Amino acid sequence: MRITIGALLVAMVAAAAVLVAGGGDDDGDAEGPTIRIRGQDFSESVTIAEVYGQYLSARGYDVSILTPAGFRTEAIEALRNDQVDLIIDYIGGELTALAPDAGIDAADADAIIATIGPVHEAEGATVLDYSPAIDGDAFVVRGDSEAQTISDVAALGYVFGAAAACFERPQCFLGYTDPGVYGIEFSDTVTIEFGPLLGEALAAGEVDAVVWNTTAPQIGVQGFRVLEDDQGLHPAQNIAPIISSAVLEAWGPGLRDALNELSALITTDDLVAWNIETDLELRESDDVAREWLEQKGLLAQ
Amino acid sequence: MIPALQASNPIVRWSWFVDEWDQIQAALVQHLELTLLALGLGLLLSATLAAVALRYERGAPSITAGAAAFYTIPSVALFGLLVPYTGLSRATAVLPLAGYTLLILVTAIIDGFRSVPAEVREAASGMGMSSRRRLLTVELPLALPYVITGIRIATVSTVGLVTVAAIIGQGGLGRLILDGLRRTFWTPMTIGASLSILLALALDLLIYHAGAAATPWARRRRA
Amino acid sequence: MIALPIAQAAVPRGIGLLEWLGDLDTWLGPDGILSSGLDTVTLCAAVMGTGILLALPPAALLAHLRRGELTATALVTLGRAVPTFAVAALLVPVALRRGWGFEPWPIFLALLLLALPPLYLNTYTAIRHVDQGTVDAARAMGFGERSILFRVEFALAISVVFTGIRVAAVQVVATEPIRAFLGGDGLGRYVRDGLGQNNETLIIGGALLIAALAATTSLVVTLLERVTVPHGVRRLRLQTASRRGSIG
Amino acid sequence: MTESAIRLLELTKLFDGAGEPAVTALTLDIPRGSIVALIGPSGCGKTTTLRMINRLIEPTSGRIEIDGEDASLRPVAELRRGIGYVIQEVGLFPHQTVHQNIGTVPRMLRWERARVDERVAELAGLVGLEPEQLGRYPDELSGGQQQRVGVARALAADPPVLLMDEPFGAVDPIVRARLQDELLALQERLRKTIVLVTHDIDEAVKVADRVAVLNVGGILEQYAPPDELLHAPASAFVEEFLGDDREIRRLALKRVGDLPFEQGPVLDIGRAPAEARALLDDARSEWIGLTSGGSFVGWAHRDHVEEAATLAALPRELPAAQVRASSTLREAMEVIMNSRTSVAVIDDGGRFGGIVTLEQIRSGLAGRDA
Repeated sequence: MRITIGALLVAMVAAAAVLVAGGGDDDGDAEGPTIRIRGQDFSESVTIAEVYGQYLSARGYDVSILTPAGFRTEAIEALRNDQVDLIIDYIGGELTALAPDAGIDAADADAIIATIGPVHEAEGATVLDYSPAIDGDAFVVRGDSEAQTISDVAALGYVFGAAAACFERPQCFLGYTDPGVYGIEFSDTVTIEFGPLLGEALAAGEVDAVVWNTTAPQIGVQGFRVLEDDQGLHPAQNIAPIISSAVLEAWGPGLRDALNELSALITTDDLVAWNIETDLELRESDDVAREWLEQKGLLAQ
Repeated sequence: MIPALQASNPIVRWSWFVDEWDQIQAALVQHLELTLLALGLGLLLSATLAAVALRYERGAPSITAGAAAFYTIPSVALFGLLVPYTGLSRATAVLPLAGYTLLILVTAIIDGFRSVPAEVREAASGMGMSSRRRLLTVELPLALPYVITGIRIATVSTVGLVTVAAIIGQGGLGRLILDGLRRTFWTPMTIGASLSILLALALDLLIYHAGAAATPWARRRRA
Repeated sequence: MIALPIAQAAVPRGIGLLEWLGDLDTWLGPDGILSSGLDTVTLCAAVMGTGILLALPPAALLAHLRRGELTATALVTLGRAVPTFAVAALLVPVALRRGWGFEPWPIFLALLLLALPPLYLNTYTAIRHVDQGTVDAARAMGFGERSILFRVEFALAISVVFTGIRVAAVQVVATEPIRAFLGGDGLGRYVRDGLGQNNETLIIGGALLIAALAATTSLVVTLLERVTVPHGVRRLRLQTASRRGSIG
Repeated sequence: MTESAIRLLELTKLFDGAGEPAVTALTLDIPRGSIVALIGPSGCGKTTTLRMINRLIEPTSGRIEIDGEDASLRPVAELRRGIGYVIQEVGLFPHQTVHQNIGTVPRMLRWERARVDERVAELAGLVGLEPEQLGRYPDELSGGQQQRVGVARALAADPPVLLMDEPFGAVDPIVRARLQDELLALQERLRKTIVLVTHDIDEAVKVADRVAVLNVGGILEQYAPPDELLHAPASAFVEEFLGDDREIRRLALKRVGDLPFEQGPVLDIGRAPAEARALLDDARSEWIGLTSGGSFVGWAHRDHVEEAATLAALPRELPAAQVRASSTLREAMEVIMNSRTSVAVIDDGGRFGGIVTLEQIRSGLAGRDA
C-alpha cells in the first residue's frame, strides 16, 4: 500500500520531469530550422499568424504555429529570447514601443521602417517589407454622436474608455488630452480590456468614446463611427513580418521573397473580412486563413 | 436594442465541439500537464519546506507565513513579472502555480507529521527502529491521509488557476476561455470552463480513491 | 490597432519601488492608493457580508440535521474548481447588455462564488463534528434544538468557522484585483497599468499592496475571532477539520 | 539471590535547563528472571529510569550494565531490539494490522517470512488473541486487546528483558486485574527479566518480586520484596506512600492455602449426635459444620443438635462465606466480613478444605514469614 502511493508520487514526478525536458519539437528538416510563429492575443493577429504560417508550410518550410499569447511587449521579448522566430506586427505600434521619441512623421510608413529596422537589426531580427494592409487606431463613438472629428469631442464632456496601455501613450490618451494636440478634457475615464468589451461598453452607454482598431468589424455592425484624426496623431499601422535574422539566413533568400510576396497580397479589406469571420461569424482563425489562401491559390504549390 | 451582432451564439455550439476536438484535446492535455508539473514541483518544494519546519520548530511559523504571503500575490501580476525573465514559456506558468500550492501542501504535510501520536513514535524508537526507517515505515504512512487531503485541495485549485496561465500562452483550457472572451463567443468559454471543472473533479476523485487504497487502515477513521 | 508600448507620463519607467511608494501623490488623490484601497475594501466587505449571510445559516442547519454531507463536499469541490476570472469575464458582457454597467455585479458575483465554498465547508464540518456527547448532554439538560444549534454546536464550532471566514476573506482580497481588468479599478489598477505599460515597479508595487491588504485582512479576522470567541473554545480547534477537507 | 540481569550503577540524569536531577545516583540490581517494579509519586524519575535502560534517554552520569556489559557501548538499535518495550498508550502502529504490528521486530531482524508468521501465531496464542484478530487494524480492537498486542509485539523477538511503563494504566480495573493475572501466568512460563513502572501500589505488590520505591528526584527510598516493604517501611516517606492500609495490602500477598490447616467443628452427617455435642463443647462453638461425602453441606445450631436423633435430620443453613485455598487473605477477610460471621468455609471444587477464621488471618499477618 505504501508502494502504491509511493509509485504514484514517483510517477508524478517522473512525468513532470519528462514534460519539462520535452516540449521542444525536433527540427528534422535538412533545409533549415523550424520557423516558430506566434500571434498576439486577439483574433486578427491570430489569423494573420495562421495565414503566414500555413503559407510558409505549403511552400515546404518547416513551420510551427504556437499558441497565441500576450501582446506586443511579450512578442518582442519572445523574439529577443529566441522563443519565437517570426512575428507579424503593426509598425506604428512597433515605433512607439521601440523608439517613442524618434521625432519622425508617424504617418510615414517608410520613415517608421527606417527607424525601427536598425533597432531590430541590432537585436538579431529583420523587419521585412510592410504590407498595404493597415489596421490603425480608431477613435470610435456611437452613431448618434455630434462629433465628426476627434477635435469636436473637446466640447462634449465625454466619458472615455480604452485599454490600459492607451492611457500612457503620446499617440493615444496623452495625445487626446495634450493641449498641444487635441486638448480634450474627458469627464471620466474607464480602463477596458481590449476587444469586444469596448463595443459592449460603448453600446451600453457606460462610455461615450473608445479607442479601438479600424478593422474591428463590430464598429460597422453596431452602428458606431470612427472619428477623423484631424490632428494626424495616429501612426501608420501597416502590418509587417519581423523575423529572426539567423533563421532568415539559414533558409536563404527564398524565404524573404516568399514573405514579401505574401505581405504584398494582403489588404486592409482582407483584415476586416477575416475579423468578421472570426469575431462575428465565430469561425476559427485556422479555417479562415486556409480558405483565404486557397482562394488566392497560395496553397496549390 | 442591440442588433444581432453575431452569428448564432448559443451557450454551446456542439458542432464546434466536434470540429475543434483536436484543439480541445490538446488544451486538455496541456492543462493536465501543467497541473501535474505544478503539483510535482509544489510537492517537492513543500516536502523540503515542511521538513525544515518540522526539524526547526521555531522556523515553522515563518515558513507557513511565507507560503501564505505568496498565496496572496495575484496570479496575473506574478505571470506578468516573470515574463521578462522566463518569457512565454512553461516555466513562467509552472513556477507561480507551484508556488500557490505551497500554503496548502506545506500545512498538510506539517499537520500530517504532527498528527503522528507521540506514543507511536516512542514505540518505534523503543523497538530499535532507525529514524530513517521510522520516517518511512511509520511516520510517512500515518501522515498520508493529511497529505492526500492537501494534494486534493491543491489539485483542484491548481486546475482552476491553470486557466489564468492562458494569458502567457500556457493556459490549456484557459486558452479556450480567453479565445471565447476575445470574441464574445460563448462556446469555447463554456467548454473551457466546464472541462476545467470536470478535470478538477475527476482528479479529485482519482486521488481520493488512490489515497483510500493506500491507507486501508484509515477506513474507519475516514468514516 | 492599440499598441502596448512603454509608459512615459504618470509613473516614469525606471522609477524605484520605494520612490513610488514614498511619493505622497501615489497615496492621495482620486487615483491614489488610499482611494483605490477603499474601493477594494468596500467591495470585499460587501462580498464577505453577503457570503456569510448566505453560507452560514444553511451550513449550520444542515450540519445540525446531519444531512447533505456529500452534497457539501461536492458543491465545495465544484466551487473551488470554477475559474473566478472566467466567471467574472463571462458576466461582464451580460451585465453590460442588461444595462447594469461594468460594476459591481459581475465581479461581486464572481467573488461571492469564490467566498462561499470555504465559508460553507468550514461551518458545516465544524458543526458536524462537534462532539456528539456534548450535544447529547445538552439535550439531556433540556436544551431545545435551537439552543443546541446556537449555544452548543455553533459556540463550539466558532473557531473553525472563523478559519473559514479568514480563508475566504484572504482569497477574496487577493482575487479582487481582476476587477481592474474588467472595467473597474480598486487596488488591482496598479498591476493592470503596470502590465499595460510594461512597468515592473507598478506590477510589483501593486502586488505588494494587495498582498499587504490580504495579510492585514487575515490579521483583522484573527483579532475579531479573539474578541468574539471564548478562550476555552479557541483551543478546541478541530484537528479533524483539516483532514476532512476544510481549509485552515 | 540469583545473578543480576540489569545493574544500574550511580545512575544520574539531569535534563537540560532543569535545576534538580530527575534521577540521582540510583543504584539497583535487577535479578535475572524476576519482576521489579519501580514505584513512586510523579516526578520520581521512574519512567526516566526505565527509558535510560533502553537508551531512549541517555544518562548524565553513571552506568547501566546488561548481562554485565556496559549498555552505552552497544549499538543502540541492536540494544533496543533485544529489549521488549511496552507503554501505557501501547503505541501500536495504526496503519498496520495486528499481525504486522507483532512482527515488527522480527522483520527488522530479517527473519524469514514463514518464521515471522509462525512466531506471530505463537505469540497471539500466548497473550490470548484470536487468530482472526490478526488481520484487524488496532482501531478495531478494545483497549485490553490492544494492550495484549502491545505485549505480544514486545515479546516478538524473544528478548530476555522486558520494560513496561504503566502497561495497564489505561484499561479499566477489571481488565487490568485480568491482564495482571495473565502477565503472571506468562512470566511463569517465560521467566523474563521485567522492569515495570507503575503508580499503583496494589499492582506492584501483586505482580513484582521486588519493589523499588523512588522519591522525587529519583532517590531510592527502599528496595525490597513486597511483603518486607509493607511490613517494614524503611522510611517515613515509604510509610506515607504505602498508606494507612499497608498492613491490609499485605493480606493480598498471602493465600488461604498458606495458613495452617484447620478442620474446625465439622463432622460428617453419618456420625452420631453425641459426637457432635462433644465437638461443640470442645470448640466452644454455637455452630457445627456438616459434610457429606467430603463436601460441605451446611451449618447446624447447637440448640437443634441437643434434641436431634440423627445429624442428617438437622435443619441446616448454607454457609454465608466460602473461599478457595488460592484466595488471598484479603479476599477471605472481605468475604467473611461481608457475611457478618467470623468464619469462611474453604471449598475447592466441591471438596471441603477446612475453615478459615478472622482470628487465623490476624495471626497469619503477625509474623513476617508466617
